[in-house]
Formats: sequence, structure tokens, C-alpha cells
Amino acid sequence: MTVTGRDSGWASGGGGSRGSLAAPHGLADADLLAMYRIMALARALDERMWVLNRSGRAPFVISGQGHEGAQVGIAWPLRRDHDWVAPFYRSIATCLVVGMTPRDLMLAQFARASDPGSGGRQMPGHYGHPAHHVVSVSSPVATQILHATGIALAARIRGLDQVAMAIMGEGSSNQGDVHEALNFAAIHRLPFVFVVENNGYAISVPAERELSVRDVAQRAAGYGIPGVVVDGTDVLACYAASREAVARARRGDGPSLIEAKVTRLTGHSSDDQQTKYRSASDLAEGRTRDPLPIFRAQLRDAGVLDEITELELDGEIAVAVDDATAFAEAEPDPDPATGTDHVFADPLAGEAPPPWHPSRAREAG
Amino acid sequence: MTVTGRDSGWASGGGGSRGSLAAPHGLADADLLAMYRIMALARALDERMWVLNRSGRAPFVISGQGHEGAQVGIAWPLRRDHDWVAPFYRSIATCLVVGMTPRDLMLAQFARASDPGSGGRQMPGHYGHPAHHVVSVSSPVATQILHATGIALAARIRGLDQVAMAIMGEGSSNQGDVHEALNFAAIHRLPFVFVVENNGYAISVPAERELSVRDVAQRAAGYGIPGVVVDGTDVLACYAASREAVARARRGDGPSLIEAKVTRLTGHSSDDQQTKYRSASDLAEGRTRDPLPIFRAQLRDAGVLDEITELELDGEIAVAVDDATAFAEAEPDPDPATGTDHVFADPLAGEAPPPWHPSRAREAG
Amino acid sequence: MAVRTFIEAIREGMADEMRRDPSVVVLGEDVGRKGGVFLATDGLWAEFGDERVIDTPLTESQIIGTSVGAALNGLRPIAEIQFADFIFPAFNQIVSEAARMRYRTAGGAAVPMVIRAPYGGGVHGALYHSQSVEAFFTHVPGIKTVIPATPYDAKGLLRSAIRDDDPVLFLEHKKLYRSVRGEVPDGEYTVPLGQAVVRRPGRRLTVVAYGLMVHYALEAAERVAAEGIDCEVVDLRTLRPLDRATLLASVRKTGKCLVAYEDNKFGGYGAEIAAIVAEEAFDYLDGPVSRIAGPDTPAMPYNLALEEWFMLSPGKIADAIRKLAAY
Amino acid sequence: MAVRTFIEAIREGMADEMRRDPSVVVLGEDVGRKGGVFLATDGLWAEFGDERVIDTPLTESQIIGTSVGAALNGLRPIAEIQFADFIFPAFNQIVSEAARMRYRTAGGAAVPMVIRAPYGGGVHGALYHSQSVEAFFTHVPGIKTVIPATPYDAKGLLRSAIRDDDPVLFLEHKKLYRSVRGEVPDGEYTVPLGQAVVRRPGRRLTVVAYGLMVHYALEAAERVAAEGIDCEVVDLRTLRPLDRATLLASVRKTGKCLVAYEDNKFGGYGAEIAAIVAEEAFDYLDGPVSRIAGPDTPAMPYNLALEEWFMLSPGKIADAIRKLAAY
Ligand SMILES: Cc1ncc(C[n+]2csc(CCOP(=O)(O)OP(=O)(O)O)c2C)c(N)n1
Ligand SMILES: Cc1ncc(C[n+]2csc(CCOP(=O)(O)OP(=O)(O)O)c2C)c(N)n1
Ligand SMILES: [Mg+2]
Ligand SMILES: [Mg+2]
Repeated sequence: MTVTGRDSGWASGGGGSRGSLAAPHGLADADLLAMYRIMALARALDERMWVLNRSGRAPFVISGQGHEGAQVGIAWPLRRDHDWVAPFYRSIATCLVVGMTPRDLMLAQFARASDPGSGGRQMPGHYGHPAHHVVSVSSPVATQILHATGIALAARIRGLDQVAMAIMGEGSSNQGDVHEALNFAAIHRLPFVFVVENNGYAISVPAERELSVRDVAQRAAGYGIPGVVVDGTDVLACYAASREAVARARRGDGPSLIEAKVTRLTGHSSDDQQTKYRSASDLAEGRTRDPLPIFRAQLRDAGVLDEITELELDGEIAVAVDDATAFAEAEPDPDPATGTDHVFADPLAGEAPPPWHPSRAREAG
Repeated sequence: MTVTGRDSGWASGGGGSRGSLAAPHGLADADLLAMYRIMALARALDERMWVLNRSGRAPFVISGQGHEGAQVGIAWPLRRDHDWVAPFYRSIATCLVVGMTPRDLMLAQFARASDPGSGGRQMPGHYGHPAHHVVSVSSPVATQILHATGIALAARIRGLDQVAMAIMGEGSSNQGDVHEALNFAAIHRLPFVFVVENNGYAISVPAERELSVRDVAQRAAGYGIPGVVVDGTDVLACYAASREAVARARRGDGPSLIEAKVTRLTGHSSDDQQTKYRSASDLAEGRTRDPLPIFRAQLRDAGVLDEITELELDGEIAVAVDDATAFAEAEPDPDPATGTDHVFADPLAGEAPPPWHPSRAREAG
Repeated sequence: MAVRTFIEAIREGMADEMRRDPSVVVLGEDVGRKGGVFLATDGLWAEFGDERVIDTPLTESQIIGTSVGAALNGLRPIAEIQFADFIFPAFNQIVSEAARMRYRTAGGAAVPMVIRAPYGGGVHGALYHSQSVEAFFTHVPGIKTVIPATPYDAKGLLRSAIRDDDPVLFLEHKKLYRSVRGEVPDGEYTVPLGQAVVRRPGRRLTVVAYGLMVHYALEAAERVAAEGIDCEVVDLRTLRPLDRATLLASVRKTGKCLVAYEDNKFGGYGAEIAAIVAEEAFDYLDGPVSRIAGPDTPAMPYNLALEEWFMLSPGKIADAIRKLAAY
Repeated sequence: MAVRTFIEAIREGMADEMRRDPSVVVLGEDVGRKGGVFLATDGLWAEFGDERVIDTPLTESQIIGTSVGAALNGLRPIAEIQFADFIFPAFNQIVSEAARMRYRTAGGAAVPMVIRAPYGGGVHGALYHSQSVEAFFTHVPGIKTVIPATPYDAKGLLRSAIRDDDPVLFLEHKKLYRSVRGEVPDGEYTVPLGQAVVRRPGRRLTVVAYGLMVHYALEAAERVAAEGIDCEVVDLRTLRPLDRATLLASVRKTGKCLVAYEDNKFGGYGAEIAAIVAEEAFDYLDGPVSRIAGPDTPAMPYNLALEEWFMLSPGKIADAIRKLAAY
């Protein structure tokens, strides 16, 4: 197990001179700005969701706030619309990186018919996008890790040169499916990357009551795969760890595990009051680990981000969030008459509709 | 992870002088003889089961042959009728160590009404004995590891000073339940010992296709618990590892994992032809790792076992096996009228009987 | 008598039993300091401490498997599954282990334990926070299934379940938690498992229901009563072991039976009720045994329009009553 | 036409489809070199190699979850569960994931995959090698369930299942594997999913069955025919989607319906059949919809006396026919 991050001294390079941040990672300044933009956009969308919730326009919100740095850094090395990602309910920034738009995310939030992930069928936060190879998020946690191993297996068999990434929280990583998936992926050296966003809590249960080791990455050795801990406030360390893992997977050298230590800035969801189980000092400490201002300061220090660019970005993001909100809110709800659609490929294979929709009579035949 | 065994030089002491084998382990020669006796008895019973199978008197046999050294060494430190063991279908010697008798095992083999584990309901090999704290073996593998953690939890809560041990094969250790159990047991530092009898195969699948690491014990570190590999042909190394793990558990220092490398001397079961998937050399190599002659030679070298004692033992064992076979074979089958017994504690809570047993009418009420 | 919400009654049932019997422990995700995501265990951790109110890792198979072991060694665990939808990772431990331990040991071992799980829809929970799971477990011999409809029953049945020597699945409709209040005796009382109750006597037609659907059926019965259709409503309370006597007595009296359940229709629990009635009350029937249930689509969509389409309602049940009564 | 055993037909069905379509792969425990514990996949590994015939670790949830992912990425996996009894660790992956992927993505994603599992008793398999598991899955929208009774159907239905764009659970009664032989066409043919077949025409009473019970029902029908009771035997073949038309046409003709299934009676698949018949053929019934099924005890004991007590048999079915016919 390796530990990287700002403290380890190598990840984000040395001084503050222009370009010194990007270059060691094979990135350009424009990449850093693009990464920052997605983090800020994810945050702004997320905050808007809470506003919608508190004003009664969105019954449920689940948040990625505090996870965005890890998400952007780790998703960045994926090849868009080629590699696959099986994310979880906090993966707003991940989804944006791989090609989903603010409108896509807001359509999911409002559960509209045109929601690309589920047509309004799933809870908010359960993203998905077939074209962008985002596997549909389901609620039972950790199941996606096996889907990603299967995707990786198919990629290998079909010679597609794809990498599959699965992402979840540290609490979820204790599910049996994770053990079975890592064992299988390691045996077959599949092109697979397992990402854990460790925010120290599974709803109210603190890490020491849900996880028997300090670092989920310690488990990698038990499967004979590399495991690395990265500081989730260090976007470039996250990027570097992921770039290596993705390259390794693509080379045919098998899976790896990346654990990003992140902070959960909100309650578990809009249904949760975290003050009941977290102390004020714990919450305050958490706020010091917000990746957004940290990355912003880093970019400013390095001269990559100046005040004008920042203002422009903020403006652009505000417009995008407003646009996505207005667009999605105005979209139509799914027609109840479509409720029986897509049970099977062949609608004739479906079951009889409920008696209160005689118009859609479909007999099993 | 630690590796112990004869090769590591410390486990079985130095020379061949009387008592030098037992003393370093805090055992007496009589203990060693008792251990050997159970190994030999287990083997003899096991061989008899195959004879019964091949002669059409027992439709199914599943064997512990090759595992007996590990089983006896590892079970030995348990406190009889106090500590708990959740074994698996190869645990013939384990069951004998903790108090089950040859008759008990043969009653299970013949599925007689007086079978103490299941009254003839379970397949042979699915042992159990409430009084001796042997948890009923079920067929779906690995479930017992969670039962053992629950037993350990209850022991802790009830202040009973008991240790719980769960045992299974290396193939089974890949099941999700194992991950969840080790995590839970480690978090709560439960008095629990996890034993893996690694015979290199899960039915036909060789270890390298079912297990992503060479040693299951490598997984222990991922839970923050000690993991040790022992040579399953070295009975005293197995004993030493288990004594330490049991003592540690009883002290309140939490769980550990013991992996014993054993050899499967028979097919997976009487339904399996292992020559189809194992090479002649693999099979021959396996036979060199039979713990019974190895321990016998060790005891002889140490002067613990002489020819007369051996002959006496053999005779005694032959009598015991004959007695158990004859006794069990003569016992009655369960009465079909008891088929609906023990669905619930209260028979009145049971369901209506099938129409072809009108005599046992029991309405749900 | 005090007036309690449904969830208060459940909480009190656990607390009372924990005070009475030190072998009763609670375990599950977030059941400790947080008091459960629905607050069903609120206050228990403060009163009984870490040893008896255990926040588990996010591992359902472990929650159930550990409970099986704990029950084998003298405890009476109450395992909470956060949402019934998340019971499936523990399916093997419930079906292969908990439900079968007594049988496979021919009575040598027993696992007295309660699995509590909030189930049901109409709460904007979408596919994975709305499901009815009773059909999977009522099919399994060796485990009992209880679904209360009132605070009185919730507390009384839960106490019986905790004292029962066999595994009991105790399903709580989450829409009832705070929407239903009722009188609950101050002292100790229990409601025995295995006894249905006639909630509303009637002569024309029997509606069989459980959980939230009892309330919807009663409301539907009121609506059609105004039209002269006099319904009897049977609340099963314990789905298994089933109280055949009460069920069949009612149908033999009315001659018509409508089974209402929220779950998908095909292969749902109501199919067994319908099959029993069809077989054992045949001579008394003057109309087809009918079922009104959820559509046969995978669970309940999130969008409100789709959720309403999916959920049964008093209106839909009333329509089904009218149709059957007119037969 | 060649004569094949049931298991040969299954093996050929897989081999033929693997030759036809390179996206078809087989995975499961011991399916490779050993060819499966029943030898259903014997020879496939030799022909198609490690990449397409994959010996998995002993991890059922992984077998199914990996198949779901592989299907999302263009393969058509055939996942073997060694015994149907061991499908429960994968329950969550089947019910929450495989069966729901298309619905929850509103058609955006699909998981064409087949889960093959040997089921059923009477083979001295005891509690955990004898179970019928169809009721758990036929209740779940989004997955199809197929149970063939003859070699012809086994091959033809398996090919249809492999080509189907949705997950299909394909249950094979292990007692049929070697005991039943039948003609199987040499060329390519399929048997469509969702179509029942009348195996024996008759006028007095309909027996509904599937799998091994089809054979027992036919034998029972022969026995009672000698007594003048003329039974029709319907083999459902696909349990879901159900061929209601064939089922109802038969019962409407005969006026009496007996459902025979090997599984525990309460909440078994036959309950749904009985409920449908009771509701939709009510006016045609001149006797109660009846069921003959396994007793409501947890699975089948090992001891032969107990196993025989548990298992249905032609004799027990004949008795049930006589009783219903005499009604
Ligand atoms: C199988 C299952 N059990 C329980 C839940 C309820 N649940 C949703 S999120 C969550 C906590 C997840 O914690 P973690 O994996 O650490 O992710 P985080 O929310 O902290 O990012 C729980 C218990 C669930 N969704 N699935
Ligand atoms: C959940 C489950 N899946 C499959 C099986 C069938 N099965 C029985 S034993 C076995 C192999 C076990 O291998 P291992 O754990 O290494 O133990 P060994 O038999 O080698 O001692 C399998 C696949 C089972 N019993 N349970
Ligand atoms: Mg977390
Ligand atoms: Mg093995």
C-alpha cells in the first residue's frame, strides 16, 4: 500500500511558477482549469439541488459535496465514451467528467421523462448514461463493483481495450460483493480500477465502527493488487494515482485499488441531520478539507487561475446551473401510461397491466 | 502474516529424545498419543465410509482424508463443551476432537433417526452436535463464519469466556460472507478464530483460478488481524498456531486467521472423479503429504509411539469403527410421520401436513 | 391507555422487552447514536449502551448471520434491515440458515431472532426504497412473517415476536410510521402471532389485507358502504403461520373475496390467499376470488405521477370491490 | 432426428449457440475442465477454451454480478449455478440488478444472460441439493423463468433463452438429466419462450405441471385413464411470462384444475396458477382449483424414507386427480 498526496512531497510538484503544477503530470494549464471548472460546476449544481429541496421543489437530494476533488482527479484519466464507470450516488463530478451535462443531472434530480439515466424512475443521485458508458446506479450499495468486473471481462474477451472503474464509499466496501469482485478481477488480471471515496462515515456510523482497518487500501494486498491512499483534497495526487491505475489496467497488468480520503460536507442526504451524531469540532475539521477552495488556492498560487478567469467561470457556471434547472423543471413528467414499458425488450412478453389501465392491455399471450 | 511449520525450525522442537516433542508445547506424551489416535480413528472411519459407499450401503461420502493433521492440531486447544466450533463437511477429525463419537458420525453417515446432528435429515458430512457446541453444518459454504462471529459476540455480551472457531476450505473463503465476518469480528475484537484448510482445490478448480493470492492468510492484514500459514502435515505446528490464536481470542485481543496447507487425498466426494482434472504427478505429490504417516513417524522417532502401542491402537480403532458401523446401520430410519416435526418450536404453529399424511393433521389455527 | 404513533409503539415494544429480558439486543445499520434512519431505535442506545445496541457495518448478510450465531448462543437479537429492499444480500442467511436451523437439527438448535424491516411504498422511495418483500419469505417454511397495521398490534405483535422461539420477519410499512396513531395500553400486553382479526364486519364481500392496505381497505369499505355494499375487512396481521380459520369463516359467510396487496400481483402473497380460498371455500363462493395488487413492473418508480400509478389506493380498491360485488 | 438424454440436449444447445454466436460465454464453478458437476458443460472447455468457458471462484454473487456487467458490455453469458440451492447468495444481484436493469434505465441498458441451475429432488440430495426455487424468481418482474420437461424442449428453449434480450432463469430438473431421452432434431430449431403445450389432451380435468412433474402427471393420467378419468396435462414450459391462453383454454374446457408442483405448497408457483384460474375461469369451474405439492417443511430430508415422504409421485398425483374428479 502506498500513500500519496501533498504531504508525500511528490505529487503536486514544487513551486508556484506558471505551468509547474500541470507539467509533471503531463497536463496543460487548460486541463487544470477544466478540472477546476467541473469541480466548481458540480458544487454549484449540488448546492442548487439543496435549494430546490429546501424550497419544496425536490423531495430528495444526495450530495457529492466534499468529494469533488477526488472525483475529478480520479475520473480524468478515463477515455470518454470508451472506458466505463460504475459510479455511486455521490458521483456528480464523476458523471460530469465523463460527459454528462448539467441538464442530464437536473433531469435526474427532477425525475423527468427525459432523464437519460432512468426516465424519472430512479431516485435522484442514481445517475446513468448508456452513451457515456456510465452504468446505472442502483440503491443496494456495492453491486456495481461486480458489474464493472464483468464489463472488464467482456472488454478483454472482445478485445476492446477498455478500462472499467467502480466507485463507492468506504462503508459500502465492506459488502461481500467487494471481496468476490476483487478476488475475481485479480485472478483474471482484469482491466479494472476500484475506487473508494472514504469520507469517514456510513450515514452515522463512523469509520472505526464500520471498517476494521484505517485504510480500505490495506485490503488490496489480500488480493495481490496495488492499493494506494490519496488525499482527496489533492486533485493532482488523485489524478496521478488514477492515471497509473488506468494505465496499468490498460496494459493488462490487472486491477488496482485507490482510496481517496474525502470529507462529507453535508448530511448523508436531505433526510439526515448529521449534528445528531457528529461533534461540532468534527464538522469544523471536515470543512477545512473542502477540496474546492484548496484546489482554487493551488491554481491561484501556481498562476493558473486569475481573478478574471475565476469570475468568468463563476458566471458561466451560474448560467449553466440556471439553465439546467429551468430546463429540467419545465420538462414533462413521464406519462403513467409508460409505467409498464421496458419490463422486457418485447412488450408482448410483459405481464398484464393493472386493471386501472385497461387502455394498455398487454396479455402474456 | 507468519509462516510456521517443520521447516521454520521452531515448531516441533529439536531431537528425538523422549518427551522433547510434547514438552515445548506444554503437552504430555499422552496428549500426543491421544492426538494421533483421533487422526487414525478419523481416517479409519473415513475409509469405512468409502467402503460402505462402494458396496452400495451409503449413497454419498465426503471425506476428510489428508486434512486430519490440521484438524486435530487446530481443534485441540478448544475447551470441550465450552468453546464452539462451526466446522465444514470435511471436519471428521475436528468433530471427534471436540467430543463426537464414532457412533455419532456413523449415524450421520447412515442418516438414522438417532443421528445427533440432524436426525437423518442432512446429507452425510453435515455434522452437528448441540451438547458439544458443534454448529450444524449446512451445504451453502461459508455461512458458518458469520454464525461463529455471532456466537463470539453473544459470548462476549453474556460474559461466557468462550471462543468460537469457524472452519472451511480455501475455495469457500472467497465468499462474501467471509469478508463481512472478518471485518465485523475485527472491529469488535471478538473471541473468534477463522481456520482455512487449504487443499489447493475447490472441487476441480485449482487454487490459482479460485484464489487471487497464494495464501489465504495474506488476507488477514486487510482486517488488521494476525494471519498465519501452517503446514497441515505438521500437527504440532498446527496446534501451536491454534493455541496462540485461541489464547489471544480468550484474552480479548480479537480474532485471527489460521491457514493450514493440507492435501485432499480423495476425490471431492464420492460423486467426483479427480483424475479428470488432476495430473498423476499432482496426485502423487499429494499423497506424500499425508499427515497420518508423517505424524506417526514423528511420534516413533521421538519414542512416543512404539510398535505395541500402535498395534493396540489399531486394534482398538478397528473395533470402534466396526462397532460404530454395526450400531448405526442397525438403528432405525426416521419415521416419515416425523417429517413435519421441528419446523417451528410449537408444532401448532406449523403448516398443514400434506394430504397423504392425514393422520398428522395440524392446522395453522 | 396512551395514544402512540406506529413507530413509537415499535420503539416502546423493543425498549420494554429489552428491560424485561437482558438477552434481547438490537443490531443494524445506524441503530445506535442516530437511532435508525426512521428513528425506530431512538433512545435505545442511550439507555442500553454499546453492548446491547450495536451499530453494524453496512453488511446485511453479516447482520443476519451474526444474529443467527448470537441466537444459537443464548441471545435474542433484533436485527434491523434499514429498508426491506436491502434484505436481499442476506437472503441466503435468512432462507438457508435462520429458517432451517431448527429443522435441519431435528430440534437440536434454535434461532430465536426478529428481523425488523421497513417496507412499502407511497413515500417517494422509488425502486429500492418502496418494495414489499413478504412473498419471498412467506414461501419459506421455518420463518414467521408478521405485518401489523395499528400501533396496538405493532407493539403487541413485536413483543410476541421477540419472545417467540423461532425467527420472525417483522415488516413495518413505513408510511404508517407517523401517519397512524392509536391507543396502546400502558401495561404489559402481547398480541399472539398467528391470529387474524376482522377489522370491519360485513356480509356482502370479504376484503383481505395487511399493513397499510388494511387502512386503504377500510377506507374503501366506507366509500362503498354509502352505495350499499357492506364489506368485511380481514386484517391478517400474521402472514405465516396463517390464520386460516378466520379467513375462511369470513369468506364462507360473505361468498366473495377480494385480496388487496401492494406488491406486484404475479406470485405475490395474495396469490396464496386466493388459492386457499379458491380451494377451501369453493362451495361458498358466488364470485371469482379476486385480487387487486401492484402492477407487474419492477417496483415503484420515483416520479410522483408514476408512483401514484403504481400504488394501490382506497379508490382503486373501492373500484375492485364494486366490480366484484356486481358479479 | 437423434435420440438424446435431457442433459445431452442442454449441452448441445449451449455448444450450438456458442458456435453460432461468439458473444456467448459460459461461466460458473467447475464448468471448465471438469465439465460441470453434472457434466452439462462437458467438452465445451476443450472446444472453446479458457476465454469462453470460465471456471469461476466459489462465489455465486460474483458469477451473476459479473455476468450482468459482461452483458452490459456486449456478451451473452450463460452463468451456471451449480445447484439451484446455491443461488441465494446471488439473490440480490439477480433480483435487484439483472431483473431491473432494463426497467430502471427506461430501456437504456439490457442484460441478455441465462442463468442455468439444476433444481429439484428425488435424487438423494437432502435439504440443500433438492430445492425448487422457481417461486422466488417467478414473482420478480424483469426476469423470465423457463423449466423444460423434455430433451426437445430443453434444447429448443435453451437456444431461445440464449438469444433472448432479457435475463432468463433456466431451471433443469436434475432427475431428468439422465433418466429421460427423446428425439431432438439434427438441424437448428428453437422453442419460443412463453408458450405452454398440451402434453395429453383430455376432457375431464386439467393437470398443470412443469419439469419433472410433467412426467409424473402423465403417468398419473395414464393410471386414472384406466379408471375412466380422462385428464388433460398442460406443460407450462415457460413459467413467466405465462401462457395464460393455453392454461385458461384447457381449464375452461375441462372445468377442473389440479396444479402439481414439487416445491413447498404455501406460496409456491402453483399458488399463482391456482389464483389465476380461480379468478379468470370461475364461471367454468365445477370443482375447486386444487393443488398437490410438497409439504410445508424446509426442503427435502436426506433419509430415503423421508425423501419419499416429501416427494410427489405419480401415485400421489393420481390420488389427487381421483379426489378432484369425484368432486
Ligand atoms: C445494501 C444496502 N444497505 C443499506 C443501504 C442504505 N444506505 C445507503 S447509503 C449508506 C451508507 C453508505 O456509506 P458509504 O459507503 O461510506 O458511502 P457515503 O454515503 O459515506 O459516501 C447506507 C447504509 C443501501 N443503500 N444498500
Ligand atoms: C454456496 C455454495 N456454492 C457451491 C457449493 C458446491 N460446492 C460444495 S463444496 C465446493 C468446493 C469447496 O471448496 P473448498 O472450500 O476449497 O473446500 P474443499 O472441498 O476443497 O475442502 C463446492 C463448489 C456449495 N456447497 N455452496
Ligand atoms: Mg462513507
Ligand atoms: Mg479446497
